[in-house]
Amino acid sequence: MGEEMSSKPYIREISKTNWFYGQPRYMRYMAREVTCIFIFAYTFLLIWALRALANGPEAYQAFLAALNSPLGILFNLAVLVGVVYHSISWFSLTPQAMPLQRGEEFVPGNLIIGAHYGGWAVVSLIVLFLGV
Amino acid sequence: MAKSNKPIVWGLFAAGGTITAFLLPVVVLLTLFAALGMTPDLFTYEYLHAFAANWLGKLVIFGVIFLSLWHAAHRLRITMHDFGLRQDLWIATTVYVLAALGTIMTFFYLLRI
Amino acid sequence: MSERQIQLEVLRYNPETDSEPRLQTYSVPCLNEWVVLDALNYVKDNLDTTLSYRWSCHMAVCGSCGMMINGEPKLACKAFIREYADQIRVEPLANFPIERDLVTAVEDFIAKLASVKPYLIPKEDKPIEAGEFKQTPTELKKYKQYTLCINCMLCYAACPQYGLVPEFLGPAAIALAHRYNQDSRDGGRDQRQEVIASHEGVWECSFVGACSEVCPKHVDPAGALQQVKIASTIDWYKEHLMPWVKK
Amino acid sequence: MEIIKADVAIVGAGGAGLRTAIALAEADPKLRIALISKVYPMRSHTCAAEGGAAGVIKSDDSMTDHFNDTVGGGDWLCDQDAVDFFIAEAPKELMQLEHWGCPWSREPDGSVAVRPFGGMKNKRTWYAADKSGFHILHTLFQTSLKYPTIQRFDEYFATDLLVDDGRCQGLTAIAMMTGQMTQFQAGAVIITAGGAGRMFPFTTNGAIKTGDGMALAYRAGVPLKDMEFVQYHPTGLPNTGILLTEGCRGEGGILVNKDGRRYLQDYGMGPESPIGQPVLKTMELGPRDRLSQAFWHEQRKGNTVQTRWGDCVLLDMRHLGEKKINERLPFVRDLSISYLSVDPVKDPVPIRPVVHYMMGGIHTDINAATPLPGLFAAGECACVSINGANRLGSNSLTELLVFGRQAALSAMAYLESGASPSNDAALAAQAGEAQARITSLFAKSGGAETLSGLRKEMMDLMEEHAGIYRTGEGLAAACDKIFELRQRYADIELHDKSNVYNTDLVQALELGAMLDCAEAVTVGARDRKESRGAHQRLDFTERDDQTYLKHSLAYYQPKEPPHIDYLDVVITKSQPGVRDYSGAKK
Ligand SMILES: Cc1cc2nc3c(=O)[nH]c(=O)nc-3n(C[C@H](O)[C@H](O)[C@H](O)COP(=O)(O)OP(=O)(O)OC[C@H]3O[C@@H](n4cnc5c(N)ncnc54)[C@H](O)[C@@H]3O)c2cc1C
Ligand code: SF4
Ligand code: F3S
Ligand code: FES
Repeated sequence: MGEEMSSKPYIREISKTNWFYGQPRYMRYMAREVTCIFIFAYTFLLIWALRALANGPEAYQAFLAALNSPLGILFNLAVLVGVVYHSISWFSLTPQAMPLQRGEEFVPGNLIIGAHYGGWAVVSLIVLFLGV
Repeated sequence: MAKSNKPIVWGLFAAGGTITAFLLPVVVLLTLFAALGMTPDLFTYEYLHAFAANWLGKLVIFGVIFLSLWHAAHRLRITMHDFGLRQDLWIATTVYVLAALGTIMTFFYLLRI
Repeated sequence: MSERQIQLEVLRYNPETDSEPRLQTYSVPCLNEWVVLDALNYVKDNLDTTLSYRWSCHMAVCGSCGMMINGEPKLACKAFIREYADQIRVEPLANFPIERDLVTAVEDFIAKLASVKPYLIPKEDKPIEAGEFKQTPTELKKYKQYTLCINCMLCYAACPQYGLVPEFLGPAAIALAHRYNQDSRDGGRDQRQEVIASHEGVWECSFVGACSEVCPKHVDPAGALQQVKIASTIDWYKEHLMPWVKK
Repeated sequence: MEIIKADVAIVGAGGAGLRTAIALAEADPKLRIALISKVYPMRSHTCAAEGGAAGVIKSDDSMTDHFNDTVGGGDWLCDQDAVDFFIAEAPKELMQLEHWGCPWSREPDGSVAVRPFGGMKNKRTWYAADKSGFHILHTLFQTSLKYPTIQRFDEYFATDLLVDDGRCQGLTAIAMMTGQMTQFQAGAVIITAGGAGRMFPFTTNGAIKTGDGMALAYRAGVPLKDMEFVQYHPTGLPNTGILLTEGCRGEGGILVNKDGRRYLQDYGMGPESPIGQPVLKTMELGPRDRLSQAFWHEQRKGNTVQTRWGDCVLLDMRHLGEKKINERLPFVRDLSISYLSVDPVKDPVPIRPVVHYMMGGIHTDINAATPLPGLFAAGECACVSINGANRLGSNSLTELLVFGRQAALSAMAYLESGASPSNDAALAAQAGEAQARITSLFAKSGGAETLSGLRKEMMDLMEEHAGIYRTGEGLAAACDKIFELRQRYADIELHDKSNVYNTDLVQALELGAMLDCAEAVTVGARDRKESRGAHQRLDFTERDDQTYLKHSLAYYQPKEPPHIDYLDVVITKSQPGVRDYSGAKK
């Protein structure tokens, strides 16, 4: 036993930029997080639509025309995938964030998730019904 | 310990997350139809204008856009961090300013309808 | 009893002789019902007495034996050989400095646990002679899950935010604060908020959820953290938008 | 060498050590308390305790019943004054834990719930599902964080006590993370270092339960008391020794042999109680010694079930149903499924007796004081003699609390009585010697013995000769052999010569402690020529109150086996009688 202090902890560095790469759990998380980019972009599309709407029928027609393009289609498709992934991941996390205790027992997570899916379907059908 | 400024936006983030999860997929589906040239009723000028002219309609539109914006902005702030961009103050300011701009624009356009 | 030859790759590091960790492989005859800890003990007893690691209970309750097994944070005493192929890699828990072989530095974690005031701060004073604080099974159930944490630190090893920002209080410590906050006998939430609602507290969490996925005791720290966020947000709004509402 | 000065040094941060530390900190906020432990507090083996802690609380129970159950359960080897004190303090301590936040299981009206336990006439075991020890330990640890005067030395391995002027004045310990020897100077030392079940190959005890604390005191001249009494728990998983709590039977689980017969009725514990409605103090709720002995007889008769892991009997809990099992015994279910691939909801679980608890330990009086001034002990490492020849399940967790606190109060009283100042030079010299012993371990090379080899020999001896049933011949052989192992131990070589977290060194020191304890067990058992409680001799099958209604005291001798002395048992109101678990009297 020497008298010198021999402890010298070794620190494993992790990359600040690609720590998630190749780890399925973290990749799923990042996929969920980047849905926000689609949502962000899409809200600006909606704002653009509002502006056109405020500027009168011609402006709005121009907006629709611009939308009706390969780029517009591609954009909407990409956003659709993003927002659906967002919905699924969001619903699957709610029981953890907002557990429900009924009497002694907690409502099983799957039931809460199921209820959300149900609500999602209803909302979507109503909008479709009103909108189409 | 340093107080965090995150709870200010977090409430909007959470509410926005929920609203977008329920609503956006179907709305995006509708604009996708529009992009494909099969503009659904909702996105025809007359229908949408009538909807936005009503104060309740305005409120709904404003709510959806406002919450989506702040939801996305806040999450973007975190995501930038996750990608290794550590200038949190700058990033936060940028995304929140963007969201604020969007909010103001939405407000004024709605007023003009 | 079936026996299987396992190649156990172990990350070794001796601060007195090594400048960085290295992998060493041991060939271990394992029974199928063994856990990885049994294989390590076999190495220690028969192949290499210099291998260092922590363990005690061998029944997944003392929380000593957390390590990365094939890259996943696990309790070595609850990682069954039967669930792995013939090659198993064992490394010290991620996100913690390595002191020696599989032994990591845990002072940081312990200090964080202590910082959240993880003890009952009673709502009302009551002498022992006056008997127990009444608590119904429903009230007990409300926080019970969060009492099950064995401080194994697997959640810290799984949480990337802790890895990226070492100041982050982390899942188990905040879940423990939440456990006391949710206890019907407790009135100390305000005192704990100071630490857990801070920037390095719950707000460093981005709900990756990995902590709950690896938790061997199903504590669900991720859930606890989101609930803390909701409560802290409500606090903020109450304080700033409705200052007349006294907490 | 670093010197740390404290008023009180505590060796061990399990249930007993933490309770002691809190009591000290509460009593006097100026006291400097050093809490030394070879593992982080919450890793201590108290965390493994499942069933619960006994204390009279309900109106249908009484102190007298708890007294009689404990003394009878201990086969009248308990000191009855200590038992009286223990029982009176028990409910207060458990209530104190409730006030500190322990998540005790509850009745619908919000009061704490109690469950039946083996050998107890009434329901009096407080429990927190089947993780009672875990919750007690964590509650204590978390509560201890409130007190800044409790200075913890986690992962410090205590090696020697410092004794000068006829008083214990501190100890030496190795800081495991740096390998450096540290000298603790303290006005009083309290040992709370836990049990020694690891002397046996098949045990419910964790790796850290190696009798270090017992050996510390023993080598400093303090006798070990009643070491021959080693408790087997009747229900361990056959492959790992993992315990299935007595709570399984308390909740209504039954034991059957290969023919499905509830064989306990054949060993004086009948008549059969209805399935799922356990009757206190009979059949499955008999005491542990009797149940383990019954297993041994069944095995002899060929009535056990053959499994891959040897002979077993079956613990059947199926009739309890999934809901009750999940609510009361979730950990048991998890353990059985994980480690044995048997789900108690669907199948009976094979089990067999397993070494569990040391009734014996450091000789202390009712105040938790040892004969050496300045040295106190509490918890499983101590023997205040409330457990006698056989501990009743759920008395031990309570014991930690009651005597942990008592040790603190006694140490304070001792400090206040004004001990004279220490002779620093003398202590330093002793610490130097302690360090030199360790250094010499490192220096040795070419030793013929391996740690694991010696350890295995010791364990095999203990299993074969110091198990449920013992013979004079076997014990004599074991005594000789263990003495020989002690000498061979001097020849071990450490392969790991490094300072940082050297577990090779730690295991070597632990083996030294276990050999000392093992010798005290075998010599004590050899010389006790009677059968009592957990000590059963095939050559002396009767209890002999004439000669052996006495505690044995083993005194350490460096070059010879221990010297055994005897001490009268304190009897106040209960004269030795027949231990009756037939349920006939009710
Ligand atoms: C599986 C199991 C289940 C049980 N169930 C029950 C039950 O239901 N009810 C009941 O009443 N009892 C039960 N018991 C018994 C009871 O749990 C133990 O007797 C009790 O927990 C011992 O506590 P302790 O504080 O004395 O020791 P421990 O909790 O074992 O702590 C010992 C401490 O000493 C320290 N230490 C040891 N050696 C050294 C050293 N050389 N240097 C520094 N520190 C050292 C350790 O680090 C540790 O902190 C059970 C026991 C087991 C094994
Ligand atoms: S929350 Fe779970 S993973 Fe984290 S320390 Fe506690 S038991 Fe371990
Ligand atoms: S993994 Fe980390 S980011 Fe939050 S949800 Fe768990 S603490
Ligand atoms: S050894 Fe205790 S948790 Fe694995």
